Amino acid sequence: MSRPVLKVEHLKKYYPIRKGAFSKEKTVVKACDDVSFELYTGETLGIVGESGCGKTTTIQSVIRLIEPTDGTILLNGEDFRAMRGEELKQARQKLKLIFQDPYSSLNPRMTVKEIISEPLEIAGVCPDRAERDRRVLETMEQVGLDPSYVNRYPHEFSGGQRQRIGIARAIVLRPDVVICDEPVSALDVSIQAKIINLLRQFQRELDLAYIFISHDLGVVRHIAHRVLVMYLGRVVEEGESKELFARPLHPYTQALLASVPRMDAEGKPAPALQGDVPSPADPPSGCLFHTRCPYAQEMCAAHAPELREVSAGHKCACHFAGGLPSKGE
Amino acid sequence: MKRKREPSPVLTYRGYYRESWELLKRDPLAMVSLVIVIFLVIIAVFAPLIAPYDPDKQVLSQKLMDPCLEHWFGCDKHGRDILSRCIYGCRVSLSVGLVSQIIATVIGYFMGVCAGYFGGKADAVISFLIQVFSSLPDLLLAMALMFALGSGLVNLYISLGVLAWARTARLIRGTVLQLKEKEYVKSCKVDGGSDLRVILRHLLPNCIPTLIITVTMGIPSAILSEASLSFLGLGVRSPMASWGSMIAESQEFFRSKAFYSLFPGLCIIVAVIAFNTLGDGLRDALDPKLRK
Amino acid sequence: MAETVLEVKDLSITFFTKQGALPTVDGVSFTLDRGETLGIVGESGCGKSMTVNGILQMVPAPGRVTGGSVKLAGEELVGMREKELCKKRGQDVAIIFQEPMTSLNPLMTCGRQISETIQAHKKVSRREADQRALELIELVGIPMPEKIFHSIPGQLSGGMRQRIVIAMALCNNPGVLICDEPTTALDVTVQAQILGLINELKEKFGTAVIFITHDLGVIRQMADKVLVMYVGQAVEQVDAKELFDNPLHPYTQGLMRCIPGMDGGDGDLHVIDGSVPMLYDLPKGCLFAPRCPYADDRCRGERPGFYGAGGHRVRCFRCESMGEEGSR
Amino acid sequence: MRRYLVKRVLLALGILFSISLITFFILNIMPGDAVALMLGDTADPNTIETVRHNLGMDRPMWEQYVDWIVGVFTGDLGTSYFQRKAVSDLLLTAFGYTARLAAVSYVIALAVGLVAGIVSALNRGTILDRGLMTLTVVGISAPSFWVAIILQIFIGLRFKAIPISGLDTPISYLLPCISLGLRYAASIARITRTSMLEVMGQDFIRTARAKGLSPWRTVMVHMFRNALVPIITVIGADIGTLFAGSMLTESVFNIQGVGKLLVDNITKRDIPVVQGCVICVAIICVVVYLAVDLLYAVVDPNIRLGGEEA
Repeated sequence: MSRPVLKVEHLKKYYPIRKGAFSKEKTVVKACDDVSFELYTGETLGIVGESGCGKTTTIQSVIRLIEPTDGTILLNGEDFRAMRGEELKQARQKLKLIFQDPYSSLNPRMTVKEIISEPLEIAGVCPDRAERDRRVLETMEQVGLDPSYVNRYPHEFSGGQRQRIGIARAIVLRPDVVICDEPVSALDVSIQAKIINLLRQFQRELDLAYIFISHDLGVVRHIAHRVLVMYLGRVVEEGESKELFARPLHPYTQALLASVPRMDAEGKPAPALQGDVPSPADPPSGCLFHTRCPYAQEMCAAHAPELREVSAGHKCACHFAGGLPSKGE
Repeated sequence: MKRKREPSPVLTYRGYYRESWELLKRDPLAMVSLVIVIFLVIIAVFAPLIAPYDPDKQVLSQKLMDPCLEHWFGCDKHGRDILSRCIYGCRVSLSVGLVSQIIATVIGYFMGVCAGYFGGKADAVISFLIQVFSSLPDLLLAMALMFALGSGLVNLYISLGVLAWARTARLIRGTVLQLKEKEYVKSCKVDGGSDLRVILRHLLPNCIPTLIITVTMGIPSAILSEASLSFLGLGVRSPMASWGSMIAESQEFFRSKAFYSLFPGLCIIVAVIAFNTLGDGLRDALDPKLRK
Repeated sequence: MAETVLEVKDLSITFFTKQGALPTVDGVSFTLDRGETLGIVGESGCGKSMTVNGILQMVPAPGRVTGGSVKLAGEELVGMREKELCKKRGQDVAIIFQEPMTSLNPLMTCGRQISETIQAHKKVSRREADQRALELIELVGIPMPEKIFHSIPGQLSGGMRQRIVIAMALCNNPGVLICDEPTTALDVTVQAQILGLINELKEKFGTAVIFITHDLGVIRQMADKVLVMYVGQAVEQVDAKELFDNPLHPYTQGLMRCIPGMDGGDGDLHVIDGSVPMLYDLPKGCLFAPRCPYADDRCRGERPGFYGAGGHRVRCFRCESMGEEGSR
Repeated sequence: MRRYLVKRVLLALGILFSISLITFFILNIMPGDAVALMLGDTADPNTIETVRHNLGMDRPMWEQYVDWIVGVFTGDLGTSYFQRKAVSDLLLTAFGYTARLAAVSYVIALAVGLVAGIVSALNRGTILDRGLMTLTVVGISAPSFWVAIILQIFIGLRFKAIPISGLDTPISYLLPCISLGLRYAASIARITRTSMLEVMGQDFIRTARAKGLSPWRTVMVHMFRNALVPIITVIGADIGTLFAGSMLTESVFNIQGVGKLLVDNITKRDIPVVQGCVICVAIICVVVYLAVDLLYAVVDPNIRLGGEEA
């Protein structure tokens, strides 16, 4: 395969917090710790994990909505983190974001036309107003919105239609990478299916690369080619989607998969994990998962496992990866 | 590359302000107060045409004259027509309300946006200033300022305007802090939009309802402050007519001439109630929380 | 036959708004036996939450229960006086709401919120009530119950809060427990814990459960029988196993097929055409007809009743041949 | 909690210091010269200069300020130009009147306002609610000094038993307290109603009802307690303005309080007295705000336990 369109290496985002009421001692919350991945054209990378696992921090750092503490981001081989000014603005055209909430992601005081044409205006790609309007209408057509609604306000649309406006805004500049932050979580299943199909269709037609964040494992399995599993800011497992879902290596991934209530299997729910996710301000020693892990040994509390390749393209951060009974399917 | 279109939306929505106006029209109290406000504005603007007499002309023979057909509200201790003075007083009150609020809004919006949007040190300094200015009662600070600047209409504009900024700034700061977290602001930044663009295209239009409400609610409190200052002799310069100073003049005659203080007071109440009720109505009509 | 604890018959709730009278819930009927779990499933706005508000007689204005009956242990709740209803709520029927973050009073300690519920229905001293509350906190699997007893909700995680809400709901050992999307706001691993807990306690106390959710997977795990709702109406009612093996209503079928499965194929997902109709603009015939792939002229002109056999009730003309099923 | 406390106290001190700075400079840059006013039009420039020097008014402004602020900490607020009395003594006598007037007015206003607000919220949309809310609009709109005069005319002059000036007998509190308390009763009623309605719509109230609690318990324990935070904010802001408002009431009813002292001396340009009054009110306001911040922590355990700002 060719060069990755987006390459992220050792990305870190730490937030300093004060420890006690009066102590000067500061500690850091590692919201995103040493995350690396590559993304190729036409590919979808899924990121899964429970709330607070750092999925959102990771992508917001990648897109520089928040400045990462450390790490490298290469967009089409160029250093995205080092970019400033006009160069950054041009680079941003290649990297777009779709948000979760179709209600707060559209400015209520702007019409659909203004919303979709804003990226065009900022990028300054078509100074001609008529040309800009033509592209807006064309994009609306593409995402399945009636172009005659071009002068309406977001309030007039249903959740699914608003998400289509969000998608139109993201693809109007023909980006290379689109980051989808839980784009279907707020939608009902029947609408969710339509949006997922639409995203897949664009991927085929425009050769887009997606980073797709979701807590819904079924959706990720369906749309992603490769998957990262995150826990407390760290990647615990990474692999091809089919392989990872069929043979999960990390005990956390196994528990996650076992917890999903499934339509096809009868049976009473059996909680696979006890307790809550530990506070990120006071993370466990050694392997972050050892406090809840059913297989934890003494060494797990002492040493943090490295993310290592267990089989081709399948990485896992567990001392016993490969040696554990597979709880997948 | 055509998709099957989504079915047409069923809701009809005609823009935020049209919709708010429709809501406001359904509120009878707000409409009545709107009419009164318009009426007051007309009186203030066309005072010289409407007033039956010269407000400053002293006719000694008419001293403390009871209300009658020629002088509906009676005459004051210098024999000046009270109705005419009330009409000219309307000018003072409304102009003080409006001008001071414009000053307050300009300062307050600027400070509020700086504090809310940029955060950090700017926020710390501005928030502290807001707290300092809202710690002392407005009237007391206004008295001190009027004491330093001397009485007069322009000084009233300045001191009431300068003191009212803190309230506007606090509200705008809060609104901006909320708006900043909205995903449409983030997506503008992700697209590479400049801070100026965010402030003008995204923050300002969404702050306007807050500004409309603060101005409408700020005018009556400015009117009350002006009346209080003039009552204490720190407001307009005599012989200029102000509702507050007219009440002050009437005080020594309260045993015998009840009408003297009654009419200017009623003027204040009507004006203040009208603006307050209109403000309530606007708040209900503009509040996004009450909308879907 | 097991003892019936709740019988809902033709429950209708109408909202009187500017757009007219909106039939939010339209003729929903079911019975619930001791120890049984009924799942109610449907998309947002289908009236599933309003149905439970109707059972508790807590329909918010401008809505009103406009017909039908709700019999709790043989006693009619529709039309009952508020004072009597207060005695029923929390005592004979309890509810767990969706949002654990907001459904607890943020200023009151968790323990007190449980013990006040006990005191509202039993004449016991504060001390006894607190003691019982402490036992309950332990029962719902919270470590360090003493500490949690004195905590306020703001200090707890979502899963913990939902456990407190469960303890509160079960403190008077109600005959019926209503769970209104209790795990929607939680992560999957915590969801599995909470679902397990509800099942465990249900078996322990023999409580009948109404479980509302939009997640068919959860229904599969929890429910003995299922009621599928669409725009205020029940469209299919049957035993859980039968529903998943043999869904008959086109809406149920469509719903099941558009969920990306854990082992599904890679093709495009199945979609249901069109969108849910608005309550003020309902189609004349079958409510699902405009989106139904099998709809014919009759479907568009006439509302179907219930058809089916063997306890499988379906609101669809295609099942007419199976016979009429008035009510069970 | 300790961090919250310390932060609040430091903030309060900072605010107080800034206020003293602002007011001192505002009051001392006025155009009219007190000495010239004091000595009359005929005084010759040399005499004026001597008096100015004796009073220390020819020194640089910041030096005067430092002197004054040091004085404030030691309880010495200077001497009145005209009355030749220590400002602190004048203030102490006056403060008694103002405190009594303000306390009685506010307690009554608080009781009336809270009850009216709760009743209004629980009967939302009824005639009772509309009636009460109309009254509150009138209440916040009527200037207190005018209400005072109207009360004097229509009650004071009618019923001879009710005095129209001074604050000596219990009955003499009646009119001043109504005129001063009216707007506070109204504003408390309004915020109580709004705040109650907001809480009413929240999920935990639904939970409380679903638990089968009695309506009384639901309202008082669950709704009112949670509605308190915004009400306390308004109360805190009110107590500050109460002292400003009493200026007007005191001058109408001729009560020798702090307000009257300030108003009388501002026209005479007796700066030490004016400064004393202002700093006195400022201290009270800041102390009240501090008390309110601490009260938040009492009412809302989230602040107490979190230790961070709410």
